[in-house]
Amino acid sequence: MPIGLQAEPSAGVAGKKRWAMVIDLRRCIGCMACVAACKAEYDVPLGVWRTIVKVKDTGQYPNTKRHFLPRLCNHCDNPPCVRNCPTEATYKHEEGYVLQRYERCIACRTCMAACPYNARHVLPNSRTRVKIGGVVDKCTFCEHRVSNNLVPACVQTCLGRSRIFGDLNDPNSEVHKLVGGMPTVTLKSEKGTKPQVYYIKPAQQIVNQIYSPPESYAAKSDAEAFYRHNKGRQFFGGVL
Amino acid sequence: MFEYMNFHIAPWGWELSVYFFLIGTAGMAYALATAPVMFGGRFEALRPLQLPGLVLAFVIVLICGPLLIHDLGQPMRFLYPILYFHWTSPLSWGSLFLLMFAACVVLFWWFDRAGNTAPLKPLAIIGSLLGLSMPLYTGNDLMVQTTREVWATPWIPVLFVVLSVTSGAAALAVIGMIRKTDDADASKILHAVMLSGVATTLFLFLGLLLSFLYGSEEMQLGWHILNDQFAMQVWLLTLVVGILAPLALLVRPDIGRRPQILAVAGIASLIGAYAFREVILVAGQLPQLYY
Amino acid sequence: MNKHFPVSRRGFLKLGGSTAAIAGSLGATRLHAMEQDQGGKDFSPVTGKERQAVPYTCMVCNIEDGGIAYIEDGRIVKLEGNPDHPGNRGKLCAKGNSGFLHVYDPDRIMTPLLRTGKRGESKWKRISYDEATTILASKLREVIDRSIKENDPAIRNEIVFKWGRNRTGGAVHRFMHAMGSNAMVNHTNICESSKKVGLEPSWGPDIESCDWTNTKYALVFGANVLETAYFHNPNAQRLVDGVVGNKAKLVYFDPRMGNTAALADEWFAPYPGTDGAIALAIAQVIMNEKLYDDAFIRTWTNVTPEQLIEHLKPYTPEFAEKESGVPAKDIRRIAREFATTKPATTFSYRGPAKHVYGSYQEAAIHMLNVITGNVEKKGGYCLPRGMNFNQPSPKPPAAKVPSALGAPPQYPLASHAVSTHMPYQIMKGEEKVAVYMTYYDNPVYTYPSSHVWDALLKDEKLIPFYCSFSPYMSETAELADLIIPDTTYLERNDPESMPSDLRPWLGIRQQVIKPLGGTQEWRDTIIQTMHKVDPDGSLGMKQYFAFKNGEEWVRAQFDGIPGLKEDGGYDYLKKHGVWPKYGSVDPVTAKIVDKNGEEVQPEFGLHMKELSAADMDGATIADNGAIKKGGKTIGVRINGKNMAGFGTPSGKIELWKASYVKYGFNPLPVYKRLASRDKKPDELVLTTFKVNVHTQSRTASLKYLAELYHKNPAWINPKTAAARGIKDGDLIRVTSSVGYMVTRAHVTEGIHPDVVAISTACGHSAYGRLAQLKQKEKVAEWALGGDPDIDHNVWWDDKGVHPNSIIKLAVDPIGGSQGWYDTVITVTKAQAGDKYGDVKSSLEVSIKDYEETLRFAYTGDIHKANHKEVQIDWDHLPEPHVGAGH
Amino acid sequence: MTLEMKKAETAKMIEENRAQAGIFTLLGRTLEYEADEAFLELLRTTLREPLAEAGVELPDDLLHGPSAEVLEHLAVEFTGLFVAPGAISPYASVFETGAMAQEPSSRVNHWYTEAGFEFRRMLSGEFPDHVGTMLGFVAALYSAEADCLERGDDVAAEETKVRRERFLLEEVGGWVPGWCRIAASVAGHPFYERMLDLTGRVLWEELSMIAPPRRLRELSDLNARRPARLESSPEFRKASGL
Repeated sequence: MPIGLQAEPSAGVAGKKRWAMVIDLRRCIGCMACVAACKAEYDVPLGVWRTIVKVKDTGQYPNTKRHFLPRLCNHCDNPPCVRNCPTEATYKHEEGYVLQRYERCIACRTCMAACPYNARHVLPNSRTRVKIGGVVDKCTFCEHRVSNNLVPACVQTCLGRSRIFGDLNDPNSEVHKLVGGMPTVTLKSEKGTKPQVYYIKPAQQIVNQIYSPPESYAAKSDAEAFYRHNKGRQFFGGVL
Repeated sequence: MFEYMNFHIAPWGWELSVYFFLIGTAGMAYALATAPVMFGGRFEALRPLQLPGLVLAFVIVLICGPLLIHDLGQPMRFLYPILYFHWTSPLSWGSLFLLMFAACVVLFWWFDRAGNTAPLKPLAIIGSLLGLSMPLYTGNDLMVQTTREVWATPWIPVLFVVLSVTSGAAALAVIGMIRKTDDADASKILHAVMLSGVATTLFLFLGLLLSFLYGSEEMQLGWHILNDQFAMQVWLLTLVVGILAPLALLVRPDIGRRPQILAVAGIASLIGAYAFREVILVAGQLPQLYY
Repeated sequence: MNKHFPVSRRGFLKLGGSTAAIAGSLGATRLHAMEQDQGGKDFSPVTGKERQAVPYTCMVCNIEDGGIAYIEDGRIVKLEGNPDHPGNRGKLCAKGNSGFLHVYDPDRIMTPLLRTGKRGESKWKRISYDEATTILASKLREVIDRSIKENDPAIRNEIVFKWGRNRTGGAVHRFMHAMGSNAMVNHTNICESSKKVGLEPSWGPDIESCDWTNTKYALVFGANVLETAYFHNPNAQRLVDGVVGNKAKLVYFDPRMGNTAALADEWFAPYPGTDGAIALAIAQVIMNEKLYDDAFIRTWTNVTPEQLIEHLKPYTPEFAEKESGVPAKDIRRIAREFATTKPATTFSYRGPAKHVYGSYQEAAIHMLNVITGNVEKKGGYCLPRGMNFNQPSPKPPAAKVPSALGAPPQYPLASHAVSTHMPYQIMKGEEKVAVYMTYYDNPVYTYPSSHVWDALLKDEKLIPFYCSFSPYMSETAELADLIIPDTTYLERNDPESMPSDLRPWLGIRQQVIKPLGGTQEWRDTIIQTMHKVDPDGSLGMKQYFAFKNGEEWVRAQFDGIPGLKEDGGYDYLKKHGVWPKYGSVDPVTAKIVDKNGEEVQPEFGLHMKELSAADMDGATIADNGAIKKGGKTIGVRINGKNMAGFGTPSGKIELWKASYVKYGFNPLPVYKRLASRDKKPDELVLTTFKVNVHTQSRTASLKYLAELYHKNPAWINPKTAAARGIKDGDLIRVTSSVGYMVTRAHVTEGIHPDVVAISTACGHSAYGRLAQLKQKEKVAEWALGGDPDIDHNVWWDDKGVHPNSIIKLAVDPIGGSQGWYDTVITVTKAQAGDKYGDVKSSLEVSIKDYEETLRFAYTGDIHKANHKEVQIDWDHLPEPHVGAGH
Repeated sequence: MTLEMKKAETAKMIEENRAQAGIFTLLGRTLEYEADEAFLELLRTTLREPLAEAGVELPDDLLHGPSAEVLEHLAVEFTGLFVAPGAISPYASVFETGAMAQEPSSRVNHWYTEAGFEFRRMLSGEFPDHVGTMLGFVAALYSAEADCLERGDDVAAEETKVRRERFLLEEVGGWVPGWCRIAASVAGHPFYERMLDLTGRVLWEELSMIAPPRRLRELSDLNARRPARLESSPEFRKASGL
């Protein structure tokens, strides 16, 4: 067992659950329903995201292409964020979720620094409905829904049925069949995180493109506005 | 739809680089200040710097505590890392060590004032070890982030320790000059420490440069970002001011041991030590900012 | 060893080993994994408590998806798709997911407001619903009284009702007909009317319903199915199923690269307004190469293949290439693929239709399905399926005098009217308005040359009284004299049906929560108003509104639906949201399956359904086989069988349209080169587009959507930009004949070099603080009464610039569509003094545009010049008369 | 204490409570609804001087204009200030959560029902957590206290007093004075500007009397608050998936 985790990696361990998501990129149409559903589900404030769909255009007219890459916490089987947390506020659940105990979090942001996926954020104090703020938050794989036998909200609303969720250890589950039967990739698996969000199947070059900094003015000016807005706020790391 | 609709902040900002710098300085200042008690002999020359060293360490601890607490999103929970101690987190250890280090500083000063010399030596040893662990753990804080390649190298704690060694000596040198407690032997010690520290830093800088240039894509991107947005911090403040200038000043012992020169070199190396940490902190975070 | 089964254990193991390897390919078993449920229940992430679920029908856009609202402590906290709904199969789009934010928005209008200052000055006095309906009723009564006194029923048409979105199940018509007015102005000609007019005379209904899931080849023209278009959510789901699941090929035509282009196997960017040329060339190849379905054409259409071959002669792929820029060899290849891959279908939407002569383009695309025999086939191009619901009896008779307002007689074929002409008709004194009412309508933002509407509504002589039913302070509602706020769509009652699936459904919109703060739904307002217009019933109007409230009205409507009552009637719908329940959605395949996991198949071949004896009772059969009853065609006799046929006079698909030729239009689909095709080399064509996270005007105030998309720089090709010295992000001036706007350039490889595209989603000057980013400007005034999230966390600082007021009015003389994509512009770097967001447009030029576009109508002088090929008696075209065709 | 003294004391308290009830009724009435004929008449006559003494000089147009015109004008100002979209929302719920009719609204309503009152709206779009209604509630509690004292029911009087003070501290004190300040700063008509200013002052006076200095400082901070602060909620634990 990797040290510092509260639960052992459960992928492939018989008798244990291992929730996982498969994202079929052929089916993602960039409709952003998942983003809106997630924001509504958790009253996620503006400026932070539990899930998002990255968009990138490549090629030259008329051979232009557009690519989507939905992103969320990978609920790693070997999560680097968990080991580093000084208060065990973030922990690994038996069934594979990586979760956050808000009542313990001190928002030191070590977990954010540890996460190679930018899957974590500090919740602002100004929120609409839910009175949790000033702590680190992240995607929970909709633990409260999944434990009630529902799929996560983003999966529920996914128009293209691009997001598929289930127990990877159950040989009859759709995710198990897809991971076993389709060419899939995980993001930054070379970091040793054992991510549990599987993608069918982007070309490596597309993945790289999507990670690149914004190039268009439209995106860059948004980035500038974002960092301008955050400047001088607590937790702002001083970029731009 | 445009290509980006979401953005991230870099989690750690100036508060952390200031803290890393200050606490490292404090740790080594303590070690040097208590060296006469610990080793005696020729370190006795540092005796006049004992009180200034302790005060410096104490002041820094007083600054760092609130700074760290302010940096938290939940400042009222600053004791949680100790209450909910997580042994694999350098931060938990760091919080514990920081508290113990602060205690050593206060106790040492207390017993020394009270004339009770018996506990001084153990306090000097423990406190110096804890002081040393300050830069070590701040370095570990970065090193254990295995997914950030710029940070995930054992060089980082070593570098931070070396930087602290220089900074501690430099700070004492500056104080010594201001308080005119200059003493040839003390200067000799400080000079030796600083010279070896800065020289090592140069090698570490070059090593880091190489690993940036020859490293993974992320390392190279980090280097690119540094040169793009932080060129002044890298080349001017870290290399020229922080390393080359003190090296030039210190390289000839006869000149380098002059208190003024020592102090100027000290100030320069302090600037460098801060800039170097900031550079590392930034370079480690930004390559993945748009990931 | 067992003597009966002499196989060793070794043998078993060997068998096991080999079967393990092929277990996957042995086929399905009845055992399925216990997968997680897709939805239908919801729990609070904070408390873990289960939330109360109430089904409803969405109305953020026009697709009317089924949803479930989740309620916590009496407040709506979340929306989700209704898993029993065959249309959207349990899923909502980004807009649908965000719709609940409308309800508690403090910028919502919660009480009737009476204007006190000048129009548009934003001075209001709040009044009660009672006072408000009294005022409205007295204004209505004045007109009715005048009509009675002068014994002129035409005066009643001065009561005008305009809507942008009318999902009332006929309530608006009931209201207006009860008062004797026919002056109902819709919005369809800014939407898709030429598509409807291309289709209706051809085969009856105004839209196709493609069986995307089962198709093998989809040819899509200017319909960004995966982002917007009609049936965005249901169609997008099915298109993905077809393309990914069924390995269908998707070929897409659009001058701009949207998300549909991203999924398409092939994307072509034709010159705007040339889709028809491409479709005709494809048809030409299919006909010439004998790839057509001979039997289907001869049996089911009113033309012969020979006729078509002759007609299509000029439309060679080379000709289409010259017009559209799409290579002839690709057109040929696509034609062959389309004709030989079965089943196949086309889909088209605003791209081809929103041009002058858009109806021809739509008819040309429709024809492709007919000549290849893909109509009403599984995986093909099907008739839409919906359910009818009537207004409860007694029903008011239709008003006597037709109104020409927004439906000018010069457009007899435009069965969905020409609402863009309304302000000009009034300004020119052709039509009179006494009471003007609007419902879900924001023309000051959404119409071409929108400044004209602003001018119209500000003129108290032209519009003496204006009552808006908007719950939001839109650009248009701001100009009202009286606002009687409706509720949001989650607090009202309506019956719904939309052909979003091949299985027809009936849905309910119900009050998920009681209307917030004692507001009342529009139906209640109408009931109250009518009781005041006709308090003693002496005008004979009150009887049609003898409902206690809106809910009772809708219940009465549902009671009249055959078959529903047996299943539980209105209460069934209140509980389940949609009827009937065909089965449940299989979580893996998304097919609607029965208890045994078998797909519940939709019915195909509706046109071949045989008529019953009861249907045939009293029917006569015409020479062409049309079966007529009560003056209407109810079917067609083919090979001795009485079949349902298509909704045309002959019961067959009428590729040759008698109605067109009557007014001098070509009865067969043709391509007409547009003025925008002949632009000067330095000019460009301006097109607009919707995005997947916004509707036309109502969603800019929803924070989740605004965060995703909040600014609309002009898309421009890098080559085009470079030729003008424009770099990505530069401030540019976009100038049309109407005026100019100053915006920014979005230099992108995703657009045709001759085209500039600007989204209509952004650039509000009203609609609450978020749409205008007001909370960033006037903190003191807007800080209080704001969502802390909106007040503090809005990070973007650009709300976009709206393009509509520089877009020229130009309508299709056939279908009446606004030619949204026909405006010729020049683009330059901004001039000194230009500020981002500057917009200037001229009323005079717009009035000239109106006169100009009338010249294209069948009564105008350009019409004949453009239709020299039509052989009719040009001197004796029918006289225009009001109400013809509408 | 002699019986006489006690009686005099009680009489004084009754008088004071009635006076306070009057002030809060006036403030609540001003903010809750548009002025009507009767209210205007009162302003011009009985209330004119006392208001002036309290620092509210009634503007000339209000005092001397034709009453129909004045009322129309005030109604427009009222709507623009408190009702129309973009106005200063007078609801606790909007102030706290940015949305109408959320939890604060139910919470305030609970206070009313507990004290034996029922909220009934006169126009649509009204919620129990309206500033004016809340001030009206304070007024009602004052007069209820006076009634109890008159009856000689000291226990009930004390209960009512405690309820009033708690209500003021828990529901009103944390935001209404600050709200009054901002609303006054954007009020178009001097009448509303001055009345809002008066409301703020009266409330603060009231709060200073019942709140200990520390609590008062807290309230002062709360009224200056931006951004809205979140308090940790007991639901924290559940939300973390445990």
